[in-house]
Amino acid sequence: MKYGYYPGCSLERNAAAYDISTRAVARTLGFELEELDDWNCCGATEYIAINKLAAYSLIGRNLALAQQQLHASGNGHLAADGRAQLIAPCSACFLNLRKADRYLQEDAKLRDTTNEALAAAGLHYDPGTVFVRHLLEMIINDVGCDEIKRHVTKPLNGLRVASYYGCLLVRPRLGGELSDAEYPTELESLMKTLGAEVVDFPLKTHCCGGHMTQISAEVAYELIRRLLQNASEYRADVIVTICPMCQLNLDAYQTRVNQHFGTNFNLPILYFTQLMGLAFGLEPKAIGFGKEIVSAENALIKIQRSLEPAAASAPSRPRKKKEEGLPMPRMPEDEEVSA
Amino acid sequence: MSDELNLENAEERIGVYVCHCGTNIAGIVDVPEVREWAEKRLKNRGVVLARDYKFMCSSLGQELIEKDIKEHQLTRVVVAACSPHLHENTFRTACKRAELNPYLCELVSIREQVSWVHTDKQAATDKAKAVLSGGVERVRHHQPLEPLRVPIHPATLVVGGGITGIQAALEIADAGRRVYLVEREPSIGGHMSQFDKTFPTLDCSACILTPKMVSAGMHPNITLMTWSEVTNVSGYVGNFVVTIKQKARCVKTDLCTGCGICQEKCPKKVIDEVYEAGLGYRKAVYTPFPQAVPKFPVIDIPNCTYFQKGTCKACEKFCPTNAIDFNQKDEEITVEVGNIVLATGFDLFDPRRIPHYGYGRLANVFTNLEFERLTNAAGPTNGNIVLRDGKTTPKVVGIIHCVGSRDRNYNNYCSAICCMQSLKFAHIVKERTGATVYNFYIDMRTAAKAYDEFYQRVLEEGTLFVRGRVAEVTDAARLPGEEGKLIIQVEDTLVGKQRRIPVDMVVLSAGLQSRHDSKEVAKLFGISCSADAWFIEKHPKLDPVSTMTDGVFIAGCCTGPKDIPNSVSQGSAAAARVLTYIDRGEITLEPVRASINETQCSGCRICNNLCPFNAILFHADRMVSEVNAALCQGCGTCVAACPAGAISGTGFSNEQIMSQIEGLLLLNLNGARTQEKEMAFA
Amino acid sequence: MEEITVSIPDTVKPKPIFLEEVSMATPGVSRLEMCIQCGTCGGSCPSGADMDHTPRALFAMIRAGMRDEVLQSNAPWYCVSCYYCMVRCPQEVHVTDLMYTLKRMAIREGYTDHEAAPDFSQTFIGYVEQYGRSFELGLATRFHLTHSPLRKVGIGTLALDMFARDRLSFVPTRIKGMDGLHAILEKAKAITHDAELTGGTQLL
Amino acid sequence: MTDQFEPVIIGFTCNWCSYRAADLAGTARVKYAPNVRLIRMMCSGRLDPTFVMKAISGGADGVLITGCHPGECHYIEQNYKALRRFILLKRTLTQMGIEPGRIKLVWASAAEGVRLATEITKMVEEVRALGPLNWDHHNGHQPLAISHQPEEVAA
Repeated sequence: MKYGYYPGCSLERNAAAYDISTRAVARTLGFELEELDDWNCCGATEYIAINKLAAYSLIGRNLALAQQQLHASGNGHLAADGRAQLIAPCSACFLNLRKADRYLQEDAKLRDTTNEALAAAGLHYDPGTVFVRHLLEMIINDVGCDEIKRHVTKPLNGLRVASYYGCLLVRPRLGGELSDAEYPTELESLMKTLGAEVVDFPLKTHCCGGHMTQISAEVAYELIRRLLQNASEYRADVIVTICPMCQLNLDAYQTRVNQHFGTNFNLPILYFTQLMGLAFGLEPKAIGFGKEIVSAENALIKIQRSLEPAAASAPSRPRKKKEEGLPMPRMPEDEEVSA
Repeated sequence: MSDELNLENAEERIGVYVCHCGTNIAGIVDVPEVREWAEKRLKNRGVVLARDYKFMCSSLGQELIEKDIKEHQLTRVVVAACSPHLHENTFRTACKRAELNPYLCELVSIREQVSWVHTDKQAATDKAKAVLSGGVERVRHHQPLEPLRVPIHPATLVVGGGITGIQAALEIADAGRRVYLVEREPSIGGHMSQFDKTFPTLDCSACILTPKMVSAGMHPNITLMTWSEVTNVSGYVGNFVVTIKQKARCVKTDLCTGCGICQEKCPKKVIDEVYEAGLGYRKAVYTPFPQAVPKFPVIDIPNCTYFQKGTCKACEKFCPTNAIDFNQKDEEITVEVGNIVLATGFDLFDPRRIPHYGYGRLANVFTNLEFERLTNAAGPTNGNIVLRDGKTTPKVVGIIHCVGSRDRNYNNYCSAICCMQSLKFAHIVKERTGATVYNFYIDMRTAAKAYDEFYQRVLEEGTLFVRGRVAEVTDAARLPGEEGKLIIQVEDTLVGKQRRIPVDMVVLSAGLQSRHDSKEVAKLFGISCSADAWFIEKHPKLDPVSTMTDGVFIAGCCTGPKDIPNSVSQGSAAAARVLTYIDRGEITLEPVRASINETQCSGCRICNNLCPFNAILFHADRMVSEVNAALCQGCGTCVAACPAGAISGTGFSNEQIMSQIEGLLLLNLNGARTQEKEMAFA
Repeated sequence: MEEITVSIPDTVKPKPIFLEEVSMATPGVSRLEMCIQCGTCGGSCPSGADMDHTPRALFAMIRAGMRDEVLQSNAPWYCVSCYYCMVRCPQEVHVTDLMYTLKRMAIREGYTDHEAAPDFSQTFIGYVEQYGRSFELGLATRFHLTHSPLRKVGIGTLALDMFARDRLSFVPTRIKGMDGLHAILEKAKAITHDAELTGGTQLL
Repeated sequence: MTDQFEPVIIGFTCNWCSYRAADLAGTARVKYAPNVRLIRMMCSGRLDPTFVMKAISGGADGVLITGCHPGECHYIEQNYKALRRFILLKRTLTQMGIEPGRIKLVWASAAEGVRLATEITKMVEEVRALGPLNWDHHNGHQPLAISHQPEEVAA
């Protein structure tokens, strides 16, 4: 399988671990990522706040380049419906690209003016010709857990993982996202496939604070605190993320949050591709370990000692039907739980 | 062409009547102009007079037609007014009174199809002309017809044994007519039998329902068929043939005394997902509740140890009258009925679809139906309001309105009963536990007799109301005092601030939605469903319990969310409609039927397989096909298919449609048609 | 035949009322008119507690034509783009997109001189317009030097940690097609500017 | 109205679904293009291809055929027969050089007033774009004098 690849600014440096591990995992699983030539920043959540048309043109340039490059370089990148597939590992980039494509389709005026602007550089984009996908969604749906399982050589037995999605991959619903906008389960099933122990994490799609760390730190710190709090309540060893912004906020600002609230959280924040790499038996260094500010060493050690009994179990709610008390409603995952 | 046509039926004397319908039509269509145009331009098409009148359907309007028929010897009448589905009958009857065959009257719609849907007056007026001209051409080919008379079978099928179905069945049975009451579950009673109290009077649900259930069970004219489902329906109004599958009960009803020993002895405990809403247990052999009608239990085969493992038979061993019969098989019973009443009720919206309300994940989030069971003295907690642990009484309870209702992501409509139901819950919680109660609502809708007074009463009792749709229910504590609680996060829109309210118990007022299988049911009975899969009434205001399909009536929640009073009224209304038919003994049907001209029939048999009602039989001896008028439903497919043009469909003959096309295209006017077309859009 | 089509006419009125103006300036279909004031957005907002007006309240104020109060509100600037409001809204109002629209209007009409957020956005896109890619170090330092010099120490230590792990670069990456990108953005801004003059609300 | 080309479209409706959808559009005051003129039949299965021929030869610029959604036919399955005929008819007309866009089949249940209205307006615009049906009716010459009454030839 071949895909276009739009790493996005973060993956160049601060989220290099994500980029490295992604490429490594791709090699193991045997899908090809062709980086988009001379891509530019997607504008994050900032540009649209200043100038709509400029924001759409900025994103438009990437889409136009993708249309050119991917449709040119043959069917390798094309989905069944003939759209060129562009993979974005960063949730913000993913949403910006996906959303722009969608609104350019819906809003004729926006489309025409955006193309008018693109024309200034001899570019043009036909909305709907590029299928923007997030790395996680692609890996889950195209590769699939069964295939991934075949490559797991060092299962993450005993590692308690909190799966953190953040916002921009699951919301807003523009079509083709994960199973649910608030309680998706894809990342969990991936982690289970890797042998990890998935902890309940009610806040898994809550906000990491986004750019608030820069603008109004107190607001951001509180949002970050809630996440760390909730994850440690369920005795997670690591939080696994799918977005560089989430990783940065939870990782780099963890110490500041501790200072601010007098807490002592010590939760390594890792990219899901890094955990995949570990389970595939790749060398930690080769998949960006050591770049995290909150060290993942304990987590790593723990996997080696995977035979030892797992930590005391987390507070869990009565899910099963119990003779005393009233039965809980039947849930789809109940079968899974009891199994 | 028109010349020939003129000669052809030069003798036709057509009267044209254009209705203003107050301003409904006249507001957009220039009615006088249309009248004048018809008089002038359609003269040579047989129009001898054209009039316009404020309300053609008024008695004066009708008398106008009758007078003209007599004075001007009209042979055809065309009325341009509203949809034929509204007033075709009115004007036909008017003709009949004036001794003109009612089927020589044509009603063309210039209201629903012109004035109400167009805004450009000129364009609308021109279209009205074209539509009228189409009607005039069509009416020339109408044939005097006699309506078909069909005898009405005096028995009635009522589907659904909830309060609506019971009501309908009793009304009809009390009038001395046979009723087959079919219920899917082991007992009649429906949702109402699960409730504890009913708003706004707070009288005990069981106390008012049980007597009705009993009389339905005992009634000599009611054949009660529980644990049964309708599997096939054929025939038409007055003469339906219905097949009902009676599921194997594994209990001999003639021997069973309903003593209940089998239930006592049965070792298999099953969560009762239906009657106890998943909150309580029953046995594998069971009657859903003590007052069940009929009193006979059923064996739930998929859960019965004997059926699954081949051993047990405890019930059989202990049954004092040997009423258990493991060898019973499903039975198919066929009944003939003249009318059908559908009262199939509703399903509860599944709040698992809103994960951020936590139902199923957070133990102490309950649905409204679970809560009804919780408060019901006959329920799993004997009416004690406790948390999922079965013992702790909540100190703070939050009741959330509009769960899955008024929400484009789920159901876009208001479920009508939730506000009152939530107020009822608030009252009961206060009364029984003295707990603090919050109600979270978008709008308070208490618009019925004594409903708003009940709201006043609940306010008085000190229930706290927060105007805001709850954003989420979580157990992720954030602030002091939240640990171990459920936190309801909401914007208090009247304060304009976000609030987090810790509670012990959350009750979700899940909305009502159509039965999961209502689309199949609708198809089975030949009626139609709305986008939300509610059954569609013949007319939402004026004929709320009839359907487009004659002889099939609908009542209660299967047509949309309703409270008990409304459901009961509809049950009675449907019964009244059925009894009218029965007492009339026969009904007249549109004589829209196909007939084959044997001299033209080549015996090719193409039509034979086209007919879904097998109404066309083939006479091998004479090598011709013939239509059985009794079976023919008049769809006209065979007419269109006949290569020899030997089949004609009354009311919709080729001549009628062909000439209507000409009329609509104004080909009937002399002179170049293109000019007319330009005129039509001058 | 606009008047007799069922589709909503796609015409820009010369002087739209505030509600229409906000709705039109929002990409796609905003559905702002459909708000039933239920407060799901305000209840769902992670930073709702810090807002002077909840999104719902803002929408009511927009209907009331309270232009100044709305554009002075800090609410849009507290929006963290989590989109909870948007997926939960029972009327499918595009709340988050509307917040962006209000930010643009506030900036254009000079309501935000002393806000941190708009300056952050400005600084951010400043680098993007200069290099085609964002530049975290520059962003952090330049922004914080102008805004909260006190905090830059803290940021400084954080920055050091990042360096230690090679997660921060001193020099921004510059894309090859910078001239092209420049031309594109200039053109876009020109079009926007015209729209401002001619009241082409839909483009703003 | 403007002097742009105003097509005339003949619409065949089913008494049980699309005709009632049209009524519903009316009661709901849903606006649509006035260029369509509807004929009521008991079922789309009644549609005789010659009706369409007649309409087209008679100067209609387009023909709209409507019926119950597949599986929802009041007469069980007759709309499928309509579908079969439609496909055949469309092919024939195309061979005669008539743009396929001039004849359209739309399923509309009794509840889908808005949908019917939208479809009508859409089709009117499409046919308007195609322009008048390109043969001349002026000299009374009819390329397709299809009729069950030979003498009934349009003037």
